[in-house]
Amino acid sequence: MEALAITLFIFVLAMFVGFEVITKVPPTLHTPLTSGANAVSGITIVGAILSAGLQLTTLTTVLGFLAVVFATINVVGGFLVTHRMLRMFRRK
Amino acid sequence: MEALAITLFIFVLAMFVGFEVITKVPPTLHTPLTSGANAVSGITIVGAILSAGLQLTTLTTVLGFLAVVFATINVVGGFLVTHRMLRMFRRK
Amino acid sequence: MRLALVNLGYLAASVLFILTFKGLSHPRTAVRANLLGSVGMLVAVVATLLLLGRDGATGYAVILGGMAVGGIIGVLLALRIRMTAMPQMVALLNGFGGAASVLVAGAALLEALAMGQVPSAQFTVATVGAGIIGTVTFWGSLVAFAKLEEIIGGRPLMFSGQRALNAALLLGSVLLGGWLVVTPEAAWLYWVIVAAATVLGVTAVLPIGGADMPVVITLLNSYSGLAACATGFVLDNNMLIVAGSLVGASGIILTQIMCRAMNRPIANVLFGGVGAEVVTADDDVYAGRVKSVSADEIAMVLEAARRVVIVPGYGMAVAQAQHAVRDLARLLEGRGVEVEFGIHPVAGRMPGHMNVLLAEADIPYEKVKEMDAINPSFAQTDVAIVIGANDVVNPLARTDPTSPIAGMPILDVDKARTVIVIKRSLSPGFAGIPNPLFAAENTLMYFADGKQAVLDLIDAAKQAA
Amino acid sequence: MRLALVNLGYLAASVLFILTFKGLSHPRTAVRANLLGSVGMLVAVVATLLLLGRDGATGYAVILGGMAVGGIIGVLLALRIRMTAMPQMVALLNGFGGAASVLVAGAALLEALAMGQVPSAQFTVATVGAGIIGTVTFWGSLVAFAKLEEIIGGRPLMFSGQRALNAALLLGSVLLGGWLVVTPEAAWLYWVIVAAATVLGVTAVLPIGGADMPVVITLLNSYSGLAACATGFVLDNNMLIVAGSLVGASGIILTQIMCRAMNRPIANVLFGGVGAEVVTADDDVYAGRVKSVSADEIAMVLEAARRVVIVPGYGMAVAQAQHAVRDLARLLEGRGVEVEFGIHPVAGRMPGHMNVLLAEADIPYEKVKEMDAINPSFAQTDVAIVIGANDVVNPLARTDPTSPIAGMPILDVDKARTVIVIKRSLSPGFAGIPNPLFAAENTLMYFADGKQAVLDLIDAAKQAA
Ligand SMILES: NC(=O)c1ccc[n+]([C@@H]2O[C@H](COP(=O)([O-])OP(=O)(O)OC[C@H]3O[C@@H](n4cnc5c(N)ncnc54)[C@H](OP(=O)(O)O)[C@@H]3O)[C@@H](O)[C@H]2O)c1
Ligand SMILES: NC(=O)c1ccc[n+]([C@@H]2O[C@H](COP(=O)([O-])OP(=O)(O)OC[C@H]3O[C@@H](n4cnc5c(N)ncnc54)[C@H](OP(=O)(O)O)[C@@H]3O)[C@@H](O)[C@H]2O)c1
Repeated sequence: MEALAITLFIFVLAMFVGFEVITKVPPTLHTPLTSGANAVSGITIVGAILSAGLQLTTLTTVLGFLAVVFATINVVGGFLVTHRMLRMFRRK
Repeated sequence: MEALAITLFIFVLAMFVGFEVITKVPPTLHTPLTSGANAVSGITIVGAILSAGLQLTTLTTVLGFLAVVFATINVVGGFLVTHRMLRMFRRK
Repeated sequence: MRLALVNLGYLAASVLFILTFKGLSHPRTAVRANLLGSVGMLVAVVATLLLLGRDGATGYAVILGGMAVGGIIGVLLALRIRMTAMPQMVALLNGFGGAASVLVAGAALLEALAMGQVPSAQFTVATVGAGIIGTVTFWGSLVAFAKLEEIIGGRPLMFSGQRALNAALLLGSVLLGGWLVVTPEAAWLYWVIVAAATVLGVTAVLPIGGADMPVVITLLNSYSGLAACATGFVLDNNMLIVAGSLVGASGIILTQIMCRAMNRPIANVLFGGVGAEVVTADDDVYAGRVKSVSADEIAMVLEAARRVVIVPGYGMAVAQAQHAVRDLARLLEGRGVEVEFGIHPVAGRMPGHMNVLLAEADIPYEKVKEMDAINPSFAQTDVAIVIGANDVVNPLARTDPTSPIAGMPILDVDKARTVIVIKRSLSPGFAGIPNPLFAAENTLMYFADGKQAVLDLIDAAKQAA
Repeated sequence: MRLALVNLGYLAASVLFILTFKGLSHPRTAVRANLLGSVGMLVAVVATLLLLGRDGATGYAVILGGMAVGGIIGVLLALRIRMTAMPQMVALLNGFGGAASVLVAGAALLEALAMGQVPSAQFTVATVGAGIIGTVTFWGSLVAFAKLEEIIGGRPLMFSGQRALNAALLLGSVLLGGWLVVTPEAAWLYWVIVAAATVLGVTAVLPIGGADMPVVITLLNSYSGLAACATGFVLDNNMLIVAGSLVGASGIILTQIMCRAMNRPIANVLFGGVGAEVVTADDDVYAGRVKSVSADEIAMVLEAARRVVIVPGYGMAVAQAQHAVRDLARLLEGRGVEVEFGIHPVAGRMPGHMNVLLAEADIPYEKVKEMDAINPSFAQTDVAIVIGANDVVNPLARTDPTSPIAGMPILDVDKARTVIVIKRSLSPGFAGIPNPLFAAENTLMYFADGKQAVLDLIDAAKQAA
């Protein structure tokens, strides 16, 4: 199959998985869900690493570096703050 | 990405969708679920059509023809019998 | 352009299949869901014909011929089948799906060779997979069908060395498959593998008891999904993979649910040979304590009842008593009695079996309650009518840890004020064990065929009024 | 071989992300789920480094440097933030994610050109998408952050022609994007698009009121997911698409939930400018009917109570009163009073806001009930203590169809025998409307800062005993 068709397939399937799984998250955990989802959205770090690492031109390297910084803040901050919140949820 | 990696991706995502969606089917509908799933498994009709239509050798054409017959029984019989069952479920 | 359309069609079909399973989550949306599924199949077929057109295929007559033959057979099967024979029907259709997978994978291999290609490892591995799984599905389903239709005996057929033989057959097929992967031009190997898998399919299912066939069928159902997946890997078609995975997941989940409800691990179902020896009714359990009553006596008990729970089992399916049961329920409701139905997850011979029969008799699904919902209400129930159920109401499951059904959750009918049990004799159900419920203080037995018994009861009740 | 490993890594990371969201379905599994997510991220990073190694990259120092800088900032931010400031924190992090998408897409475009490739339409469309969505996310999130931290006023900033300007900016960016797709070698266009999207991000969020920021944040959260998806289309990376879709779905679902709970369509939130005019407390509603009481009087009421429900709102977060509330609950429980917490879906300023604060104060989540679970119990409740909540307990939602909160389901505290409301004044909550609950027959008002009020109450209750 063509590349775009495949990517679309994956997008649609992932959206279904997302909707099914996330509608099961209870309201209690909606704040950690937001910050956790936030952390996951830092996955663009993958693209940032590629740009920073390839060092094709000075400009792309600088852009890549900045992207790595921003994405890392997002990832590290997001998972850590979510962890802080979740650890507080205790049973009786 | 390589072809196999992509196919695996799709397989894994589809399995997740399947598990999430199907665990929500209530016991009342488990018999129609079985027969409906059965009908969907007749999707191999696609491969059967390709073999029957290409007519590459007599043998593959015969195999394709038989496959079309079997798969069509599965599809038509499956959806129809499921429809018969489901139509019976009525509200008060 | 044409290819883009085809791919879009395949994507649309995949989405429709997902929506099919999603819609089955409620009786209200289920009919539409099934229609969506058939539309998805139509889209998939049309897209494939479009794809063929590009390759300048000539075999449209063959295709249409095959679809016509298959379609007619499918319609006849679907319209003729009795609702009580649903397990057999599913088994048969399932087998046909498996057969189609085997033929498609074989044809694809021959085509690749005829076109002078050297099939990739992914291709041959998937071909072998589709061949083995599909063949086992086909023959296993046929044996299951024959057992359920009582063409062959339901009793497990065991002989010594059976497991060793099956293990050898499986290993042999896999090894032959490895050979085929290494030398893909030796297409004849494929048919040897199919032959080995044929023997395996038969000898693997023969030793399983007739009452365990439903588990076998759902398991084979999930196999047919996996076979479709494998075909998808062969043809590099994502839609096949999505559809196959959905079916595979559904089969696996249902198998798990059944095994959990019977409190038996899947290995015990497949290799345990349960149902081999039938323990005859134990005199210690019943001796002198069974109260057999007449229809008139039951009518009197029902006269005083304000809440009645009806618990159907496999015997209701055998007797085809669902319409009579519906009439009884309506008669009671007409007199202001609250009537509900309690369904055990493995009552009957396949999951949801009783629900389909009650739906056939036009009983609204709001009155049909699952085990966990109905159990707390038995203490407030005046009369529990057990019709053709046995194992699913056997209190031994709670009390006797050595019993084959130990630990299986049951319907607590014994908590009702009076229990009326309708069956033909004291003979045991599928598990082959006596049932102390029949000798309980508050139990009245009515020995007769299920349908006739209910009809007699209705007459008696009408006369009493 | 290396590529296969990389792909396997990406697949594993995708599965780990799915399991992250699956595990968030229960507090018991949520901590582990979040850890799984971070492991997934680690796997993804390692796989990418492996991929780079194949291409003989040299920039490991740049990467590690960037990760070190970002990591330190991230840790500091995460450890320093007060739990009450969570909405701001999420906004800020979200903005950074958007910025990263913009930079990555821009760099990828430049790289493709530098390598002399002619980018495909899929590539440039996705680049433009990532650029616009990412930029709007970044600037929108910064404005939301500034409003929540009260760096700029929370009041909606509206000027005439605003919507026309925003529409023009969006249209302009898209047209420029079309131009870039046609002439991909004109990379400068990308930065013009980013500039236009910058203005758009600011002017789109400025006119939205401070209290609506949570909706904006979750919406932007879903945008940052979609931006990641777009980046995935740019880089042809399936893992990015999976992760981005999950985040996108989560944002969309949460936005829907909030809008439904406020009974306002999303368009009204984004373009309605709600919160612009604050209706001052209506004399007709309150005049002479508000009963203000002292801590001692409340202590006496609590003395007689057997069941107390505490309903926190935004004011509890402002006052940071959650620990004091916990102490009050424990004191009451120590006296045999049954204490539960009732949480409205949009209490506070973000979904689940109150739950996090109560969890921070070590209140077990079993005692924290959702609206539908707690509402039927108010009739059997002796005292409902409303602390810093206003709109979510306003009966006008039920009775006044012209009110801005008409139709929003509320917590039925007014059904309790006595209602105690703790807030600083009669001033309205976010919706800017008076609350007849404060003047109800069975309501007692205690005017004070939330935390101090609860501490005083504890003292009074201890003395009374
Ligand atoms: N549902 C599933 O998915 C599934 C799958 C696998 C196994 N199973 C097994 O099947 C069993 C189901 O339990 P169950 O209580 O429904 O059935 P059961 O335990 O098999 O008992 C059925 C009873 O119906 C009676 N009966 C048969 N024909 C009748 C007729 N014409 N009129 C009146 N009664 C008749 C039989 O007694 P008489 O001969 O005395 O009349 C028999 O005792 C369980 O052991 C379960 O584990 C179920
Ligand atoms: N949760 C979400 O996701 C979300 C998202 C968007 C919008 N909203 C909106 O936010 C509102 C939330 O309702 P709510 O009842 O929680 O809050 P609210 O209606 O905004 O009322 C909060 C009350 O807390 C009081 N307060 C403020 N600071 C205080 C302090 N230090 N001590 C004591 N009281 C204090 C205020 O009264 P005083 O000034 O008199 O003290 C105010 O009336 C709803 O209108 C909802 O639609 C929520």
